Amino acid sequence: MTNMQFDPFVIPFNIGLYFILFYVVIRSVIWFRGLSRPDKLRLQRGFFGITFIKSLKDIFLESLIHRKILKTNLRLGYMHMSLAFGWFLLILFGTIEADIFGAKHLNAPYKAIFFRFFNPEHGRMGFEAVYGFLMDLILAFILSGLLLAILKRFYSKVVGVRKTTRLKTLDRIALTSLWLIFPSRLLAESFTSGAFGNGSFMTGTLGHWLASFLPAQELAYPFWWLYSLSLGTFFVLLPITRYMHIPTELFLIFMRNSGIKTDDKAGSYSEVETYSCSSCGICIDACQLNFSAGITNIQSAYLMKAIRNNEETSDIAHNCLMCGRCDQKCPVGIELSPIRMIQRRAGEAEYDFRNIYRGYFRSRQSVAAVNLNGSEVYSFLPETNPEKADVLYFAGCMTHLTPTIKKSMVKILDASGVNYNFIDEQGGVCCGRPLMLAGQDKEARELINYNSQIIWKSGAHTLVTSCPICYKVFKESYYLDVEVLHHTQFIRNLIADNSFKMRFLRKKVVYHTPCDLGRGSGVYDEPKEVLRHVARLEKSKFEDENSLCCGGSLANMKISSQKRSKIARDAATELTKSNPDILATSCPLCKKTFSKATETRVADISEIVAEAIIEPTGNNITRKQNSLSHELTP
Amino acid sequence: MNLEGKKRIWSDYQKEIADDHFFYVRSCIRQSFFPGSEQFFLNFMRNTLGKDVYENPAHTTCTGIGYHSDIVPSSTIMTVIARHFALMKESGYKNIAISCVTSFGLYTEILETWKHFPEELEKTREYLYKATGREFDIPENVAHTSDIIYKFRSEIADKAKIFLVNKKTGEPLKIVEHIGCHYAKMFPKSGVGGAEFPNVLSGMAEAWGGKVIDYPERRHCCGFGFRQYLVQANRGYSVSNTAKKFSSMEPYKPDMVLTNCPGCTMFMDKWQYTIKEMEGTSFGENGESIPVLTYEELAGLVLGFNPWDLGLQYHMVQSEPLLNKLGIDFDSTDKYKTKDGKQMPLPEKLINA
Amino acid sequence: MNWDVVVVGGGTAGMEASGQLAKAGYNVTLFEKEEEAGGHLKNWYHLFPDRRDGEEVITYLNDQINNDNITFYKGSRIDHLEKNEKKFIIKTNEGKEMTADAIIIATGFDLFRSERKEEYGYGIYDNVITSADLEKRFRTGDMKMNNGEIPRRIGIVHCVGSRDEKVGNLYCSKLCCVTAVKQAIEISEWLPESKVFCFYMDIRMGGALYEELYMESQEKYGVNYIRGKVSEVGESFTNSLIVKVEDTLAGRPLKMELDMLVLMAGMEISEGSKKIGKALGLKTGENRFFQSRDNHFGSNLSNIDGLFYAGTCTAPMNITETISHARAAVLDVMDYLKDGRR
Amino acid sequence: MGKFGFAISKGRQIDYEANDRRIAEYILEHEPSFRLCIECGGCSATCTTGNFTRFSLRELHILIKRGENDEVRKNIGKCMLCGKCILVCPRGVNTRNVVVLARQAFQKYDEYAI
Repeated sequence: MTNMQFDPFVIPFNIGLYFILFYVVIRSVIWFRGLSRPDKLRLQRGFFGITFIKSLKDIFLESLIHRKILKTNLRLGYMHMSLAFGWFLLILFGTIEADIFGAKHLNAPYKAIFFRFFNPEHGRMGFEAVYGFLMDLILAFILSGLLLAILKRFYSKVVGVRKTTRLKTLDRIALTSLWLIFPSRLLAESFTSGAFGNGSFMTGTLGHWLASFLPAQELAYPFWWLYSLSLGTFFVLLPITRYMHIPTELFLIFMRNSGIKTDDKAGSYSEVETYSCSSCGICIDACQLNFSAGITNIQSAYLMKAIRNNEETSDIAHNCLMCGRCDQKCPVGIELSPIRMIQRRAGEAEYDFRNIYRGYFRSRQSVAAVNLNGSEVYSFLPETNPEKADVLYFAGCMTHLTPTIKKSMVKILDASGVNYNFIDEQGGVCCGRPLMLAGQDKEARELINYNSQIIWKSGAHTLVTSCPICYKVFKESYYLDVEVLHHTQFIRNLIADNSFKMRFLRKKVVYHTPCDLGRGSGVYDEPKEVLRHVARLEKSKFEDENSLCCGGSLANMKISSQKRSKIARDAATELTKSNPDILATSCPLCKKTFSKATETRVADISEIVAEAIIEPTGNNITRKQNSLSHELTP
Repeated sequence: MNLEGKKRIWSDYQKEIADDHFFYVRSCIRQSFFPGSEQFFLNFMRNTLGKDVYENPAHTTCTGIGYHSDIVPSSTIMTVIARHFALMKESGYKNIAISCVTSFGLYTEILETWKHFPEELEKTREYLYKATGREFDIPENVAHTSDIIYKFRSEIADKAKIFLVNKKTGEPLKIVEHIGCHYAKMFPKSGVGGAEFPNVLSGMAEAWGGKVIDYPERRHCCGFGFRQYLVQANRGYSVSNTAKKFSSMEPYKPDMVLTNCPGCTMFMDKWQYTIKEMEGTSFGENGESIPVLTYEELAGLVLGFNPWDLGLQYHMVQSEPLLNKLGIDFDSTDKYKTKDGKQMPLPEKLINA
Repeated sequence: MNWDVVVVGGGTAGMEASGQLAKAGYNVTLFEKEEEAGGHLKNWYHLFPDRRDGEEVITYLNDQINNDNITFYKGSRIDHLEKNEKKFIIKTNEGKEMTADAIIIATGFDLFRSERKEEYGYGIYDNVITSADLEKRFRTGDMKMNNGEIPRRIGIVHCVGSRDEKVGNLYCSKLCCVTAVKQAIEISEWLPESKVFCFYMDIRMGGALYEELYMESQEKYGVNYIRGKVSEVGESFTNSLIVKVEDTLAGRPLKMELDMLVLMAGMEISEGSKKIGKALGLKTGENRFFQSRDNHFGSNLSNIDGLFYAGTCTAPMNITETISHARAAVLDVMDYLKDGRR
Repeated sequence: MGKFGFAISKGRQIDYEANDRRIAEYILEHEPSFRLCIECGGCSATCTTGNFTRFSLRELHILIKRGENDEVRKNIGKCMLCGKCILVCPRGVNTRNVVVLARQAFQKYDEYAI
């Protein structure tokens, strides 16, 4: 038959394809221009040299193979892989096929996509047949994934996801068209094959069978139309649906590999991240608010969606424990918590970060409070002159509600013989993180100023805190030239240069990693090291990155006390499955939250250590102030 | 507002008021600021009702103001009051008629004290004797002069020349009655109708055809408050209380305020001027202020006395609007003339005139 | 054994006591001044804390006294009562005369007459009612104001006639707080659109499940609680009620307009009790209720042998306590009359 | 002042009718546990800010409910949101959210937002 190389049915596909290509180019330009200058440079550098290779590798592994999803959930991974990788292969080999076997070489894309329509006689025997077999194989691969996807929609357990994301109408249309693409291709090719009596193991067999009782010749054409239409629709809808994540993720990988990080304010990078979310739902599974508290509409996937649709996000943004479990698990590697923080900051007064920074270092010693935007909320705070000391101990607000930790730390510090100063013994000023978590950075800055001044004046070289919340903010948002340690790290060091003797307690201990210390600040090993010194440390199902949140988190503004307790009870039950003697933690808030959620004794590491310390004879207290008063503290 | 309920309460607080032979003690404030009132009382009791009301020239202030501003100790004031009783005994009277509510409050308070602490009574007898050689008896009947006018309110109604009715509209006059705090708030039993819903003034107003209005701050103090007004810097508290009272009665559009206490008359009258000066607010209808009258002055008007003989012109808030409503014809030219027709200097600022 | 026991007062305590005595085989004569037994309980719509219908308890009590050993005299008052060494001699207003071996006084309480708190204007202002009036309204379901409109804002004043030196009652009537909470909830159910404000000095939620009810009233019904004793009530230009109170927790005086005010009338020993007490010279305590011989193990014993107390003539009690107290009185009677000894 | 040598003093009375309670309603709508406060003062006792200056969440809570917003506007910002109050509250009131919501409410309704 005549080999005419065009047919109207390819128009929808072409429109779609060129539209999306055009769109992606424009969008990427906008995104690039939206980057801050340093980020622009980073990205440019990222395009050359080793990072580029790495990015390609990542794109192959993550965007096509979906390695991370495969790791966490095989079936879900397979689904994504078959669709993404399969389609990629189909296009790749399709193009090659068209270029090799086509009438002329280097064809317009549609000729590859609709190869069989334009070359119905192709693929009867020999290498052509083998190639046809390969193409059928790929199609089958995709269809298998598609089957899973469809099942997931109607019965999400199939792929092992508890919750599946809810869709908006456009998403639905896009989804349907996506679903239609491959079946319609299958049928189109099958009918064509049936009509021409060729085709490989799938298209051929199916086509043959269909032709046996259907007019294949007539039926092929409409299915080619359908195939082209569904492709076209899908492409056109892509930008306004969640499927935008497919092209966007490529940018994300490049940007990330070039070393760009999420900023405090919304920007290109956070936007790219937001659009890279495929709503796979892994974050929903990871979220304790979902599986303990039954709050199912605030998880990161929904936040991303709300941002994409310019919906009101404040309620979603503030209803989160900020435990960071989803960050850890996100297969696309989106910095979910930082993005949530951006949403929390939204609506709060703008402020200039950098001039505060200078404000600190211009006059470090003549400590004049840096006044932000002219307004001071905490002007009532008194001028203080702390005693000079080498080590500062900052218990933190929460620790004042768990006096045992306070007392234990004082005992440890005394035993260690370091020259220290308990700066907030009479109750200090909040570290500022709670305000930051509420999005009120400006106010937080004032407290950070105030505390920094105390720390500078004391001339100490080390700052020890008992509260991971404080620890995180001291590390990240204070401009200090002192070494900031959580007390677990401090104790680890003390043990290392055996500052005091300890007896081994015959106790079975399970350690709960506090969110802000673990995922939040990457301190995983020191606490456990300390525990191994004094007790028998047991593993739980939730270690390190996978550790649970106690539910007490200050980050959640919205959650009710009942739901907090529910999360605490569930977490405690998991952690105490092995009936340990002690459920150890290293956060006063975790301790307080767990204490009322379990029968097992809950203790902070400092308490356990203090218990194990063998009092040196002739206790040498070098502590400067209140060397006795701490004995009197409750 | 349920009248039956009020009547039930009033029936619980019917006080014994003597019928004749009164020993009259004056009020420092009233005799100097509203002289017409006491004059009317004596005149009315003696000449109209032919009662025996005796005034002893030797009688003095009760020192109440000194007492309430912490200058006069209680033993002193007890002795002063004992002296009045002595004068009464000497002139052969057993019923005391007290013109001032502050005094009345003190008399009742002291008598109550003596009842509960007889030793105080004995001490007082001793002090008085040592100081003056006088002796005294506890009076048989203690009445405020408003009690007495209340007692004879129907007699006045019988002789009434005009009734408290707005001549133009024919509506009864809207009257705010304000009872001095010391009249019954300390000892409800000592007041006609008790402390919460006193009847002494409302009784008169209604007997003479007026309509008493009940407004939220009815019980509130007039703003007098000894310490508050004696110290200039504190007067703001005093005025603010008066303002509170008036702004609460304002929506009811009262035609006048009727009082039985020198302090209340004085401050509800004069502070209206002060408030007008300071904040430009006046509480009566169409920019006027509300006339404040003593029960004697009102009784006088009802009996058809000349307003200027009753001394209404000596108020800060002038009564012309009220007089017009009542359809009393008065001659503005002899408003400030002496008895023998000499023209007195005219006051600078007059409200309502 | 055929002892005659007379029970004076056909309220909760009297009925329960008679019932128990009759079951034990004594000949009981029960006197009730009104035409119907049941006492104050008759007027109560729902009971706290479970808000069961008062009728149910009345029904139980009626079954109790529906017993052949009980002779029940309605509408008869005790005119004369004396004890000559062993027996009590009783004369009633209908001229009935009889003797008894033991007597149970269950003459109960009267509600504080709220008129006595003049400043609240009960009987003077429209729409100032008492807790008892409100219970009647619940029965009829008529929650309207005098002008036929629905009250949008309702105030509840705790401690009316209790804990108040000015009316000579220093004691706490104990039940008003929880009654207030219960009624606040019921008002909110009748009138979901309206707001309820409780003015209290202390919230005393002593009984089982009281605190839970209190919390429920806040959580489910949004009842507002203002700590402060209402000092006076006035009427506004628009005839709404104006209450003055110090919001003691804000440390500021507060003025508020209300459509309706409910006074939580306290409990006082009943007139009937007083009369009998005078006649027999029964000891009364500072609170003017009958003084038991011992607060801990003799709360049913009077200062006269053979005469026992049951229920609220000795102190404010709720239904549960009253019934237990009545049963305890019966035990004391049995003990007093056991094996012929008196 | 002027010629009289004194000024008419402002009353301290809370006028429930005159006051604007939208702030309270906003908070109640978004944080129902706000209703559960029984004014025990636990929050104020443990308060980090209260340690340095006159700041009582308990009192502010009342003032919000009465519509005395000026006081609240002046003071609510002093809170450091440290969250100790949540841990001591016997009625499980989500105190921190109350503070945050108050700020929001002021920004929403108030011309002099904090």
